[in-house]
Amino acid sequence: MTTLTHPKYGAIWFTLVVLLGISLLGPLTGSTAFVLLLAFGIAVVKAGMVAAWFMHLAVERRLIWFLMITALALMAVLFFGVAPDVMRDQGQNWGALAAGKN
Amino acid sequence: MIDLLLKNASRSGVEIDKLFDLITFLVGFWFLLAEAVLFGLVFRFHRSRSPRALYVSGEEKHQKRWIAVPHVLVLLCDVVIIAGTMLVWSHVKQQLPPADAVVRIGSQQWAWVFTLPGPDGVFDTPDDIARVNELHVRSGAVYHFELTAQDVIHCFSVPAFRLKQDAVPGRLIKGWFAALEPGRYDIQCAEMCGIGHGLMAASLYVEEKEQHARWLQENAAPPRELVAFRFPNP
Amino acid sequence: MNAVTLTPPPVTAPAPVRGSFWSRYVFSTDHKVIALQYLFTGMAMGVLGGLMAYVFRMQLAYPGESVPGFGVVSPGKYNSLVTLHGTIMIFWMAMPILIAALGNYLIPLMIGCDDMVFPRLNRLSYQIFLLSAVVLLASLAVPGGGFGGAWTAYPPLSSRGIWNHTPLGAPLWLLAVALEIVAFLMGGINFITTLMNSRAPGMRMHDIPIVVWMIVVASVLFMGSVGPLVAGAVMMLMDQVAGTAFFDPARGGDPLLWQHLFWFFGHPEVYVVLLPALGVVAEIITVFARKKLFGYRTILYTTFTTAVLSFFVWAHHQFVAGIDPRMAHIFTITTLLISVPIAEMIFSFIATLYGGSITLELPMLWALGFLADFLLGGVTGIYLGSSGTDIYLHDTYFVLAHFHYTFVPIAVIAGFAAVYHWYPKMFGRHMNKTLGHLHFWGTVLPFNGIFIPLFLTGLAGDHRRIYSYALFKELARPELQQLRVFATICTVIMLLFQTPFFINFFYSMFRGAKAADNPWRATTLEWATATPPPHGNFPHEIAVYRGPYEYSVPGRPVDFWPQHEPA
Amino acid sequence: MSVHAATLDHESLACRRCASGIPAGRLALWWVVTSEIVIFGGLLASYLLFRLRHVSWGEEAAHTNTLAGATNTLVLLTSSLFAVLAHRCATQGDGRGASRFLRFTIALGGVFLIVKALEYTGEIHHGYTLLRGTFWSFYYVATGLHALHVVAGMIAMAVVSVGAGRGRQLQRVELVGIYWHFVDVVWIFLFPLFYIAK
Repeated sequence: MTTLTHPKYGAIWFTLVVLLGISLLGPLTGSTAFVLLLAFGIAVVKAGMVAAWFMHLAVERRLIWFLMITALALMAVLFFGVAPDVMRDQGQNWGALAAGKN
Repeated sequence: MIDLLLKNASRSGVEIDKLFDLITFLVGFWFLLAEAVLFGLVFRFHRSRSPRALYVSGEEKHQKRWIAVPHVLVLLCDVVIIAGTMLVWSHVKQQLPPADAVVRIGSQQWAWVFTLPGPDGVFDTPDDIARVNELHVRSGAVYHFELTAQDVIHCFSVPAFRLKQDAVPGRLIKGWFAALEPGRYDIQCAEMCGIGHGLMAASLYVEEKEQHARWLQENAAPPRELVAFRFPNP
Repeated sequence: MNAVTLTPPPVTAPAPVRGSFWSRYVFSTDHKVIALQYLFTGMAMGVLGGLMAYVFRMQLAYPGESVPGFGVVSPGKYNSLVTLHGTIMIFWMAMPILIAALGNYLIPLMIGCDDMVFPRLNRLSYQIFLLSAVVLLASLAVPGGGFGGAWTAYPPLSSRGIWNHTPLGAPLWLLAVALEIVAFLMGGINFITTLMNSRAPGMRMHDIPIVVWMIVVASVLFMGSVGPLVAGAVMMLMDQVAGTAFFDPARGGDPLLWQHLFWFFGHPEVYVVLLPALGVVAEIITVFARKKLFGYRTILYTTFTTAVLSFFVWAHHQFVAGIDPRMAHIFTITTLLISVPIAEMIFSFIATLYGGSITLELPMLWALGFLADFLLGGVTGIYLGSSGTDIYLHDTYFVLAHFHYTFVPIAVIAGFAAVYHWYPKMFGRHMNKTLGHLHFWGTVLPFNGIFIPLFLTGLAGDHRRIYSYALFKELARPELQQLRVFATICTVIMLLFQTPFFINFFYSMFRGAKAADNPWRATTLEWATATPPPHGNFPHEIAVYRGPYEYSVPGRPVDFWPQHEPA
Repeated sequence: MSVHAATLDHESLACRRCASGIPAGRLALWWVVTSEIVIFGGLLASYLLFRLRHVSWGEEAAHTNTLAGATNTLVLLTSSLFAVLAHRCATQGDGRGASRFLRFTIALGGVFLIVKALEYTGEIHHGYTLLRGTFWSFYYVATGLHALHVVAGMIAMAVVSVGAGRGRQLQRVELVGIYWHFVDVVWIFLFPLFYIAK
């Protein structure tokens, strides 16, 4: 086991809970775009904090960071490769037929 | 080259055959070269002719050249092929030339239903002609097709036309073809669609103008048993 | 050149074998035993897949007639035979032999270690793999018969029993594939961790034998690409057994989603099996040409490039599948670009032969056979990666012949090359050369005899997965039928010529000539220990002083310089 | 040979070496996390594609229980805190403390599952079942797959906490913690995807 200085986990937890609270307050503003931005922005920040401090990615070898980023990048590749077909109802020379319920 | 095995019969097929020949020329060269070098080296450097091997790391500049030069040449060939294929693809699948007629193609387990608008040229009128596993078109005319499937994925393929397009349930896919000369051609299903996949054969009849007009007139009334086929509305 | 070991490696007597049969061969955690378990399972499944090919090739050559040893092939049975043939050959033959068996056997030995880092996890992955094979075979025996929706399992056909008519076979098939994926994920994690952590002292990045690199890169590729397919398989399973509609457009799903998820895995999967095969060939040609590998770094970097690029090409399987036609351009470009690193790698292999001193021992024959045949498989891929020609060739026998020209060299020819090369190490005995030559020529010649005619029938418009061409006038022509019959006869010949191999394999295990510790005079670490290596592999900790391919170094008394020999 | 064979399982040469600088267990666990990222990534990418295509799913999503989702987020965040505190105990050699914190984590995992069960019950009761539409199929499959990971994590932690309580295999506390945090991170994304975006 490598030597590891432990950050103040309680404070990190408290920040996470506050962030959760803020993301819940979002819908009160009534603006959908703002709610989404807030919710997903906070999710990214929270996930980043959990990864960095609880999973100790912040002090882990760079290699592991690279690994995580690569996996996420692959998912981005998948998403954007599939989007022209699955995310749309219309495209060049094709269109979706009216389907059943949703 | 494909013509030797199955004669091309459509306008877009001409381009595809040319592209095929281009690729054959380029990759054929590399293939023959690589095989010749491979067998040549095995022969030349067999232990009986070359009792002691050389020490070559392949890491030095003048050695890497033997890989780097073919590397660039392969890339060049790729660029030529990419340019050719983009051109062909955009002609065949992207830009539809102005239509002379439209045909709706429905597919289901395990039959094709082709609907022609009839003599009036308008769909959803009583003179629409629906035919199972039988498509009649006019030679030389540009046909647009609207392709869909009722149940599972099928694939509309006319080998002699070099034409292939999957029919996907839930979506309407458009494409085009234009026959070059009269005759009868096979239509096949090219996507596994269940136990009757091998039975999904249909015929494409290409007719001269007058003959086709006569056929349209004679068949303008839809056969009774086909009324039940529901073509999903776009 | 047998039994000449000029530099005797430090070897102790083979360890006395202890424990019962079960603990030694069935529940062993020894990586070599697990490797052999994978090898035998893979070979057994390979035979099964080959026999399936025999049945449906007979049906195609003599449609409707009773196939000797099987009976009449109905359309449903035909579909399930081709589906299972494809699934078995990829997942239960190529992967276990090339990745699991070779990876397990070679990685710890070649990096100078005593075992995998997680030996019990290793055993568990084999057991899950075995279970998956059992589930797969069980799927053939359930009411309704085995799944027949092709190995790509496109929905909605495969997602609903009312369409595929195999309400039990399809979910079991999917479950078997999922279990197999789990086994290989666990095995892959083990391989990667072992290579990253447990290399012998002194073994730097560029001292790792190419085959180990290739197997590990393949494992990483597998891990990175298979996730979406697992997610897709969960959705598909829900569609099949719970009635959800992820892939059913009539109720809000999208069938193209599965195709994307499948091929996002499916294309890297090609490289997952190709890379280890190329690694095997790299090892063998260096040994039998007595040459250093030409451009080790070039090969390594092209491997990485290929691996990365392979994530960007998947939709070339879907050019005519109803995807947006604009996407085809992007995927054509990426697909054709991947030909550059692969060509470079093959050129490097061929260049390795230059200036060599080549002996055509059996492993070398297979390795050269791989290069010669794989070239044709490689170049025909260009026609299919190019969207314009793919319109015509998609799903024809041209495609089939193309990927058999890649997969047969990969899984069969390179697989046999590996078996012939490492057999002395595995069992301590040599295989019989006469039978070996019989097997080689009896495999490689009929193999070309099968698939060259199929290239032609494909160009003539033959589509895959059609159980009889009687209904298609253009395809029922007698000259095409003759080609099909010829291909079928060659299939039967190729299958029959596997008998000498099995006789040779099992006979030599007990009666073959005893092998020395380093019979091929090779440099890599697996030859530096006893033959066969005992549990624990090396008598004492081994260190590495140089790269893996130091053959014919000027000024040395012998033409090989093992990695572990101090300068 | 006999030297190795006797000690092969835990003291093998393979496990004593550490060329990458990361202990084998943790390294392997990161690879597990990588493979899980692509599994959940594939599922969530599919969901996102459908969600962006079908505007109407917003109305369906309005029927998920935000309160239950938020409670569960809080529960998982807190459980992650306990998991990391267990890790701290383990690095200080306090096996019993680590074991205690792991038991708290397991308990919170249990709370998570109970809230989940109540939530499912309420939704099914109101007719929002698996087969109501593809949104609900995604909802149940994604949260169900996540819940399976929670269960797996709880089982793993139970095994580890027993060992840790006896002062054995303390490095496993960190490993099971990393896995648990990953499960937490997945939930952090599931929460806005299914409960907030309406």
